[in-house]
Amino acid sequence: MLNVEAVDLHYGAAQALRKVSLSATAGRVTAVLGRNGVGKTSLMRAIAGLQPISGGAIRLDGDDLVGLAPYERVRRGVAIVPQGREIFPLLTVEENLLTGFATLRRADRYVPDMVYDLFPVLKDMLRRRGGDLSGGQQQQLAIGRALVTRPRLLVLDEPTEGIQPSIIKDIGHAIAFLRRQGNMAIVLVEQYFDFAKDLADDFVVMERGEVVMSGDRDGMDEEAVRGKIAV
Amino acid sequence: MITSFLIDSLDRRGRIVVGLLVALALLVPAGNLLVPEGSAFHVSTYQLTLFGKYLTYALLALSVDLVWGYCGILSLGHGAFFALGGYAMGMYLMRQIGARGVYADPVLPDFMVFLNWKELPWFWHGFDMAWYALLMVILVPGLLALLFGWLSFRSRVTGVYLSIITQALTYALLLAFFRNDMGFGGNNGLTDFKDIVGFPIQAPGTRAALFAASALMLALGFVVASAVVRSKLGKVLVAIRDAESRTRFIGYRVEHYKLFVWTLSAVMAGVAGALYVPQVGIINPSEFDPAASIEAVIWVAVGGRGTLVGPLIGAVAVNFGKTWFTGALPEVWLYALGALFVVVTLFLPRGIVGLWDRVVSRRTKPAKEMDGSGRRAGEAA
Amino acid sequence: MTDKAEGSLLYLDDVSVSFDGFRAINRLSLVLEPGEMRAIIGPNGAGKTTMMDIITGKTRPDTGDVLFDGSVDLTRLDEAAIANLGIGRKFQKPTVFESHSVEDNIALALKGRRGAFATLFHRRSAAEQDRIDALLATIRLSDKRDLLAARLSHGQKQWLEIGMLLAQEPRLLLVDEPAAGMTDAETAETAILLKDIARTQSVVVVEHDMTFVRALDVKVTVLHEGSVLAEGSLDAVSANPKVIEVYLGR
Amino acid sequence: MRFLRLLAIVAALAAGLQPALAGRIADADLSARVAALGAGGFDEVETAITDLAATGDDRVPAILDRLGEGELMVRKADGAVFFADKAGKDYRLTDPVTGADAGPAPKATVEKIKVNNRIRRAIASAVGALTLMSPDPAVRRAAAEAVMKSADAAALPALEQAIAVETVPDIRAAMVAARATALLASDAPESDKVAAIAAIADLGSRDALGFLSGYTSADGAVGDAARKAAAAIESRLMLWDMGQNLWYGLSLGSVLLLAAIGLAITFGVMGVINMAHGEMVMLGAYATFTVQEVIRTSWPGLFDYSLLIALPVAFLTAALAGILIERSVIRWLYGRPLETLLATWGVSLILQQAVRSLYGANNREVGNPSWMSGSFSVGDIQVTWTRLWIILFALAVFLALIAVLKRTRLGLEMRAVTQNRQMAAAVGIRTPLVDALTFGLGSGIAGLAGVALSQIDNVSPNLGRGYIIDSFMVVVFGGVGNLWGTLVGALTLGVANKMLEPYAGAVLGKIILLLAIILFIQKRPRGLFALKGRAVEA
Amino acid sequence: ADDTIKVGVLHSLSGTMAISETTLKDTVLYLIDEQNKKGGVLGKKLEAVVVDPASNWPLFAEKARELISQDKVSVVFGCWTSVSRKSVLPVFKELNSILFYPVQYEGEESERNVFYTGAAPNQQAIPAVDYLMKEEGVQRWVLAGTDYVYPRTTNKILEAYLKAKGVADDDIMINYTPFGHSDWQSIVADIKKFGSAGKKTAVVSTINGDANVPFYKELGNQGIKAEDIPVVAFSVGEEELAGIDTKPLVGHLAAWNYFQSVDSEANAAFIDGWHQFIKNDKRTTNDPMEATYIGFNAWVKAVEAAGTTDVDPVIDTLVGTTVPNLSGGYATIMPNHHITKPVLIGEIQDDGQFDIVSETAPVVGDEWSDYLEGSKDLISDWRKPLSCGNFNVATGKCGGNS
Ligand SMILES: Nc1ncnc2c1ncn2[C@@H]1O[C@H](COP(=O)(O)OP(=O)(O)OP(=O)(O)O)[C@@H](O)[C@H]1O
Ligand SMILES: Nc1ncnc2c1ncn2[C@@H]1O[C@H](COP(=O)(O)OP(=O)(O)OP(=O)(O)O)[C@@H](O)[C@H]1O
Ligand SMILES: NC(N)=O
Ligand SMILES: [Mg+2]
Ligand SMILES: [Mg+2]
Repeated sequence: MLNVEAVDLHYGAAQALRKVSLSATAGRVTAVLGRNGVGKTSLMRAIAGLQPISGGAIRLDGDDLVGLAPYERVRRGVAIVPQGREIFPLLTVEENLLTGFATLRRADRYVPDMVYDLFPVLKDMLRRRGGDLSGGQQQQLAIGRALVTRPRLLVLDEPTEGIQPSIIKDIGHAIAFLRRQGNMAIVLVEQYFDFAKDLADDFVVMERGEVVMSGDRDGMDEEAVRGKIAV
Repeated sequence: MITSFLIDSLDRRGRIVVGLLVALALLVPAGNLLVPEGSAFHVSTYQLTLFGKYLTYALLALSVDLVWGYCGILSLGHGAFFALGGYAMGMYLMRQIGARGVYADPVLPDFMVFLNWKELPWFWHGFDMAWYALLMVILVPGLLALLFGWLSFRSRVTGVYLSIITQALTYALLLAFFRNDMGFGGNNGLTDFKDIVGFPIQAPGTRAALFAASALMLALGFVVASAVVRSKLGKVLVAIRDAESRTRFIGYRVEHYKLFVWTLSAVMAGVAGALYVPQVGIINPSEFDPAASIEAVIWVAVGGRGTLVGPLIGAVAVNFGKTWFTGALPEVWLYALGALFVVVTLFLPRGIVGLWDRVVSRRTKPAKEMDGSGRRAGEAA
Repeated sequence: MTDKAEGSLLYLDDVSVSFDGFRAINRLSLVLEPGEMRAIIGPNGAGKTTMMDIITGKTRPDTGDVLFDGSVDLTRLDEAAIANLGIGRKFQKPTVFESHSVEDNIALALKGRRGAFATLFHRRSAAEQDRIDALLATIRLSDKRDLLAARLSHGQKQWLEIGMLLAQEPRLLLVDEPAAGMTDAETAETAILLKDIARTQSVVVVEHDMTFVRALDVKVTVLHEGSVLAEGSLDAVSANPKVIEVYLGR
Repeated sequence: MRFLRLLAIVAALAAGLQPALAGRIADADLSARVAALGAGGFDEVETAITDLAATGDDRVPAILDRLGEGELMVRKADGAVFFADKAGKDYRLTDPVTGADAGPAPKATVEKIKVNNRIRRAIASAVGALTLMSPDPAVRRAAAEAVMKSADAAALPALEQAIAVETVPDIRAAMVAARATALLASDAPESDKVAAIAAIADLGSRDALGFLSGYTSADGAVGDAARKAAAAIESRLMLWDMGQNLWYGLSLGSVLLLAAIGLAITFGVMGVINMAHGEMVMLGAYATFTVQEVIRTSWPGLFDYSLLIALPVAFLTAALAGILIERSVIRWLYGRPLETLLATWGVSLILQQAVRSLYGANNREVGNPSWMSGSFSVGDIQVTWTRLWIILFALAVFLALIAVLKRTRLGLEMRAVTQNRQMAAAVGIRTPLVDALTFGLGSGIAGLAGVALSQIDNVSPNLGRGYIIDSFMVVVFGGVGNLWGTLVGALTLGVANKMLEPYAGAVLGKIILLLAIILFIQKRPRGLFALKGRAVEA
Repeated sequence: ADDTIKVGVLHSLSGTMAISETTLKDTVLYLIDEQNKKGGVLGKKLEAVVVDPASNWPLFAEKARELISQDKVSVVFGCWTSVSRKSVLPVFKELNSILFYPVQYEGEESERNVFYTGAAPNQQAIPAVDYLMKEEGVQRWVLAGTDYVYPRTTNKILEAYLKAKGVADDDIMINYTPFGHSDWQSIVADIKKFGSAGKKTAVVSTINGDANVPFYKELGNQGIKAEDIPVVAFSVGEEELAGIDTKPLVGHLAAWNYFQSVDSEANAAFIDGWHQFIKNDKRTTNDPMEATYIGFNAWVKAVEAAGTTDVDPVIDTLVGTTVPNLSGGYATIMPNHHITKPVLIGEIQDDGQFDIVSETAPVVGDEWSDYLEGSKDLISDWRKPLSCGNFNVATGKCGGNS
C-alpha cells in the first residue's frame, strides 16, 4: 500500500535522510526504530507531506504522493499523529476533533465511538481548549483527531510519549484492533521497544538517516535491534 | 577597560564599518571644503547635508535594530525618542537666536512672541547652555524610555501589545506637541536657527563639522551596539527574543535586560535626533508621526534585522531611494518604493545583508552548513 | 505550619488551584527533604505539571503554602527570583533557545551572576568552558555544539534541556518527563544520571515510564485529580488497587 | 422642502381655499412691489420683502420662494423682475404677477437677484406668516417654526387667526409657541409676556432656552420668569446632554468597530500585521463612489438604493484585492508575522498611489441617500439618520461575522489554519483556500466599513490612514483574537472619547485616551478580553 | 541645458497634503504651458522641474535644496502648509532663490526671498467678520479651527479684533481639533448649543482641508442651516466642496480673494484653458490657483522687465509689479512682498460653487498684524534703502539679523 522508495531529505544543506525505503501494508504494523536524531520524524513528516523531499518517491497504492499538498494526501487516506502533538491550542477539544471532518463526506461527519472509548477523558473535556490540556491529554487528542479522518494509512510518531501506562496499554489494544480490521496500514515510530515489539509485524531500524535493518517480526534479531538503538 | 571592551567587541565586518565611518567623517568634509568645485572628488553641500541626514537616520535605525533585532521588541514609536532628542537640540538652537528673531525679543522665541507669551515657560530654562541641552538630549528620551519601559516590562507587556502602545505613546506626543499651548511651536515647530555653539549654522565649516559628528556618533553607536550584542548580555537578549519565559526560568530578570537595551536604544535615537535637527534646520511634531516610526522599522527590515550593519545600509538605501525617486519619478515613486518593500520581504527575507551573506557563503564555503531559515520551509503548499 | 516546614527543602501544604472552575490541584500537600529524590507519577491530567508550575512561579495557587528551604514563600516570588533561589526545571515539552547554538544554550544556563551589567561585562572563564564541555559530553551533543538548537531533533532537545538544567546547578531540580522520546537505553542512562545528581541535590521527577521509575529506586508519590493518592515505594504503590485502576491499568 | 411648500400653495390656490387673510391686491400694485426686489442692495431687498408680505397677497409666497431659489431675475434693460427658467444656455422669463410669458432672454441680458442668508431668513419668515393657514399640515408646521424663529410681533394677527382654526395638536402647540415668541417681542403688557414665557418654558427645548435667554437679563416680572424658566430647562437639559454624549460615544464606537472589525480578522485571527487594512477601507469607499457615479449618470432614479448596491460591490472589490494580496504576498510570509508589516506597508503605498492615479488626489463626493439624511429627536437627543444606520450596520456586520466564525465549517477551518497551518493541512484542510478566504473576508469587511465611512468622512486616498492607528488600538485594547473584545473595545473607546471631549476638548481628550490605553495595557497586558491559560502561552 | 529656464515646482504629490497641492502642481504646469505657447520668457522656453516632497517637512527642505543647487531653477512655486514654508525658508535664504507661496496664511513673516501671493489675515479673516457683523448681525462667535499655527494666529487676531469691536468674552467660543478630525458630533452639537443663546451666532472656521468634509457632513446631518448659524470658512474652496454634497450647506460662507464663479473675462479664459489642459471640464478652480497665477505672471513680467532671471534683480523688480488678477482687477506686489487683493465673500450653492455676496476694493496684505501685541510696531519694506522685513517703528531698528 505505502511504498517509500529511496527518499532523500535535506534541511538546508544538511542531509537528514539518505535513500530511505520502507513499505507498509494494510492490516499490518510497520515499526520504525532508531536513536534520537536518526531521521524518524523527518521520514514521517515526509510521508504526510509536511516536509519536502529532495529525491525518491512516496507511493500510496501506486500513486506518487510527492508534490501533493498534505491535505491532498489526507484525501487519499493518510493521517499523521505528529511528534509534539500539534493540537490547535485555542480550539476546544471538540473542535479539534471536528477539524478532522475536512475531507469527509457529509454522512461520515461524526466522531467514531472508538475515539471516546479509547480516551474517555476527551469526552469529559469537550469544551476545554486543547491548549489547556495536560501533555498526555493532548497526545490522546492528537491520536483521536487522526482517527476521525478515517485514514487508510495511519502514521504514528511516538504516540505513547507522555501517556500514562494504562492508556498506553489501551492504545496498544486499539492498534491491534485496527490491524485486525485489515484495511488500515499503520506506521509506528516508537522508542519504547517492548511496545513496538508487541505490535509490529515489520521492522525498520534507522541510523544516521539511513535504514540499516529491516524485516518482519519473525525474521528479526531482537538483540541486534536493541544494539542499534542502544546508546 | 571599557575601551578595550568596546574595541574587542568588533568582528571583522564591524571593524570595516567603523573604519569606513571614520574615513567618511574625514573625507567627505574634506571633499566639500578643500576639493574645488568641478573636481570629480568634490562633494557638494547638497550632498553633504543629504548624507549627513542619512547618517542620523542610520543611527536611528541602529537603535531600532538593537531592540527589535536582538530583543524582539518591535517598537512602532522609536520616532518619539528621536524627536525628543531633536526638540532638545532645537530648543537650544532657538535660544541661541537670542534677539536676532524677527521680533527682536532677547529671550522669547518668535512663536511665543506672536502668540502673546509673556515669559519663557519653565521647561525652556537652561536650554541656552549647550551642556544642559546636550544633557537633555540624552536625559529626556532616556528618562521617558526608562519610565515607559519600567512600567511595561514589569507588567510583561509584550509582542503586538507593546508595539501598539509604543505607537500610542508617539501618537499622544504628536498630538501634544501639535498643541500651540504646549510651548513647542505647535505644528510649525522650531526653525530658523542661526548658530550652534557660536558657529553660524549654515557656514560650510559648521555643516562639515556636523556631518563629521554624525559619522562619528554613528561609529560610536555602532561600537556600543556591537559590544552589547556580542556580550553575554546580548545572548540573553536573543534568548529573551526567542523564549522569554524560558529565560526567566533560568533566572534572568527579563525586565531588567529589556529596560537596559530599551533605554540605551532610546538614548541613541535621541542623539540621532539631536544631530538631525541642525542639519535639516527644522524640528516639528511630524517626527512623532507613527508612520515615521514605522518607516524606521522598515529601514531595518530592508537592511537586515538583527545584523547591526543591515540597519545602516537599509536606512541609507531607502532614504537614498526616496530622495532619488521623489525627484526622478515624482508622480509614481510610491509605486517604486512600495514595490521595493514588497520585493525585499519576499525575496530577501533577511534583508540586503542576508543577500550579501548568501552570496558570500556560496562563494566561500559551498554547502557545508545550512542556515536556520530552513526550519519553517515546510510550508504546506 | 512553618514548624512542619522546618528542615524541609520544599514544602507544599493544602495547595489548591483551579482554572475556570476546574480544580487542577486540590488541597495538595507534599514535603521534600534536602537531598531527597522523589518520583511523582499519576494519570494524565493529575496535576503533576501544574504542581511544577506552582513551585516555579508560573502559576499562582489559589490557596495554600509553598515554602522553599522551610521559610521562603515561593508564592510571592516571580520566576526569575525562584530560579535564583536554586530551583531549576526541565519542561515537559522541550523548550530551548532556538536561535542560539547548543553550546550557547548551555552557557546561558550556566550558574553565574544573572544581573544585566554582570552579563554585559562577562567573559567566559576557562573553568566555565571546561564545565560546558563536560556537560556537552554528558548529554552527548559535543559534536553538535555549534549547531543552532532549532535544528535538533525532538529527543536531542530533551537532552539539551537536561543539560541546561544541570548547568544551573540548582539545589532543587524539577524534571518533567525526562525519558519521553528516549530509547530504552537512554532512559536507563538518564536514571543513572539523575541518581548521581541526587547525591548532592534534591530532585523531583515526573515520569510515566515505570521501568525508569523503578530504576530510580526512590519514594514515589502518586497524584490523582490534584491530590496525593498514595505514597511509598514503587512496589507498594503499584500494588495499590486504586493506583492500578486509575493509572497502571490491568 | 421648499418645493413641497410651493406645490401646496399652488394646490391651495387652485382649490380656492385661501382664507380671509389671503386677499389680492391690484396687479399693478403688486408688480411695483415686486419690481422693488430688483433694485438696490440687501437692505432694500429686505424692505421689499416685508412690503410684499404686508400685502397679504396670495401670490407672494410663490414669488418669494422663487426669489429664495435664485430664480428671480432682473432684466437689465428695464429693471423689470421675472421668474427665470433655464432654457439651454439662456433663460425663459415669466411675469411673476400675471404669469404671462415674457419670452426668452439671453444670459447676458438678465441678472439674478442676489440672496444671502439674511434675505433667506426674511423670506422664510414672510412666507411663514403667509402660509400659516395652508391646507398642508407640513407647510403649516414649517410656517409655525419659521415664524417662531423670526419672533416678529407683526405676525401676531396671523398667528391668532391660525391658532383659532388649527386642529392638529402639535402644530397648534408650535403656533402657540410662535405666538409666545412674537408676544415677547411685541409691546404687549407684562402679564401677557409672563404667560408667554410660561408657554415657551413648556417646550423645554434648547430652542426655547435660546429664546428665554434673550430675556433673562430683563428687569421685572418678565426677567424673573425668564430666569426661572431658563434654569428649569437647563437642569432638564443637563441629563439629556449626558444621554447625548453617550449616543455620540456609541456612534463613534460603531465607526471604530466597523473600521477595526476587518482588522480583527486579518490581524486578530490571522496574525498578519496588516498595514494595508486602511486601504481596504478606502477601496470600499471608492467602490461606493464608483457605484454612485454610475447610478448618477445612468440610473438617477436608483440613487436611494446606491448604498445597498454598493455594499456587495465594495465587499467584493476589497475582498478580491485582499485575496490577490494574500495569494501574491502574504502567503509567503506565514511564520514571519513581523515581516508582513513591511510588505503590507509597501502594498498600502501602492494602493494609495493607484487610487490617486485613477481617481485623482482630490476628495470624491459620495452623497447620502434620503433615508440617511437629516435627523430626528428622541427627547432632546438629536439622532442623525446616518449615525443610527451606521450603528445598526456595524452591529449587523459584527454579528454576522461572529456567526461565520463560530457557527460555520469555514469559521472552524479559519481558526484551525491560523493556529497551526501545517497541522491544519495535515488533517485535510485546504489551507491555501482557507487562507485566501480568511484574508478576503477580513478585507471585504473592511470594504464594507468603507461604504459606511464614505457617508461621514472624506473619500480620498488618505481615508485609510486616518483609521489604521485607531483600528489597531481597538483590536489590541479589546484583546487580540477576541471579536467580542473588539466590540467592547470599540464601544468603550468611543464612549470614553465622547465623554472626555466636552471637558478636555478634542485634542487633549484624545491624548488622555491614548495615555489611558497605555496604562490600561499595563494592568491587562493582553487586552480587555485576554485569553488566559496554557493555551495562549503555547 | 541653457536654452531653457527652469522653474521648480515644490508641491506634495503624495501624503496628506497631496489632496490640496497636486492641483497647484498642475496649475504651474498649465501656466508654463501657456507661457511657452506665447514664446516663453526672454526668448527661452520654460521647463518645469517637478519634485514630490511627499507632505514631509524635512523633505521639503531637502527638495528645495535639490531644486536650487542641483537643478539650478530660477524660481520655485511651492508649499501649502506654513510648516513646509518654514522648513524651506532657510534654504531659500542661504542659496538666495525665489519662492512664490500661494496660500492664505497666518502672516507674521516677511522674507526677502519669498513672495506671498495668498491672503494675510487682514485680506480674508477680518473682512469676513465685518461682513457677518453687518449683513447677518452676528453677535456671538464660534472660532473653530484645527490646532495649528494658522488657525491659532488667525483666531488670536480675530479675538482681539472682535473685542475691540465690543464683543464680550462670553460671546466668543474657541475650539480646536486635531488634524484630520473626523468625528464632529459633539462639536457641532456644542456649536448648536452655543448658538441657541438668543443672540445671532456664526462660526468662523479655520478648520484645515481634510477635516472639513466630515465637519460639513455633520452640520448637514444635524440640520444646522446657514440661516440659523452661518459658517464662514477660510480654508474651504471649490476643491474641498467637490467632495461633499452641498445641498444641505447652501448659504454657508467662505471668504477668499477669488472664486471660480467670479464673472470676468480673465477668469472665463483661465477656466477654459485649465479645462483643456487638464482634459476634464469638471475640474474646479480655486483661490490658491489664482494666487499661483498671479505669482507666476508677476515673475514672468519681472523677468522680462529685468531682462534676466538672476535672483537679485528679479526680486527688486518684482516689488511694484502689477498684473491682472482673475476677478477683473489687478494685483500689485507690495514692498512687503505681499500683494493687493480684493476680498470676496461667497455663499455655498447647491452645485458646489460659491455665489459671491460681497466684494471689497483691493486690500494690501498686512504681514505684521495690528492686532497682535508683538507685531503691531513692525513693518516690512524690502526696497532699498530700508530692505528690512521686520522694521520696528517704535525702536527704529530692523529686527533680527537681517
Ligand atoms: N527543522 C530542522 N532543521 C534542521 N535540521 C533538522 C530539523 N529537524 C531535524 N533536523 C535534523 O535532522 C536529523 C533528523 O531529525 P529527526 O527529527 O527526523 O530525528 P528523529 O529520528 O525523529 O529523532 P527523535 O528520536 O529525537 O525524535 C537530526 O539530526 C536533526 O538535527
Ligand atoms: N489553563 C488551564 N485551563 C483549564 N484546564 C487546565 C489548565 N491548565 C491545566 N488544566 C487541566 O489541569 C489538569 C492538570 O494538568 P497537568 O498538566 O498538571 O497534568 P499532568 O499531571 O502534568 O498530566 P500529564 O501526565 O498528561 O502531563 C488537566 O486536566 C488539564 O486539562
Ligand atoms: N498656511 C496654511 N493654511 O497653513
Ligand atoms: Mg522524532
Ligand atoms: Mg504533565
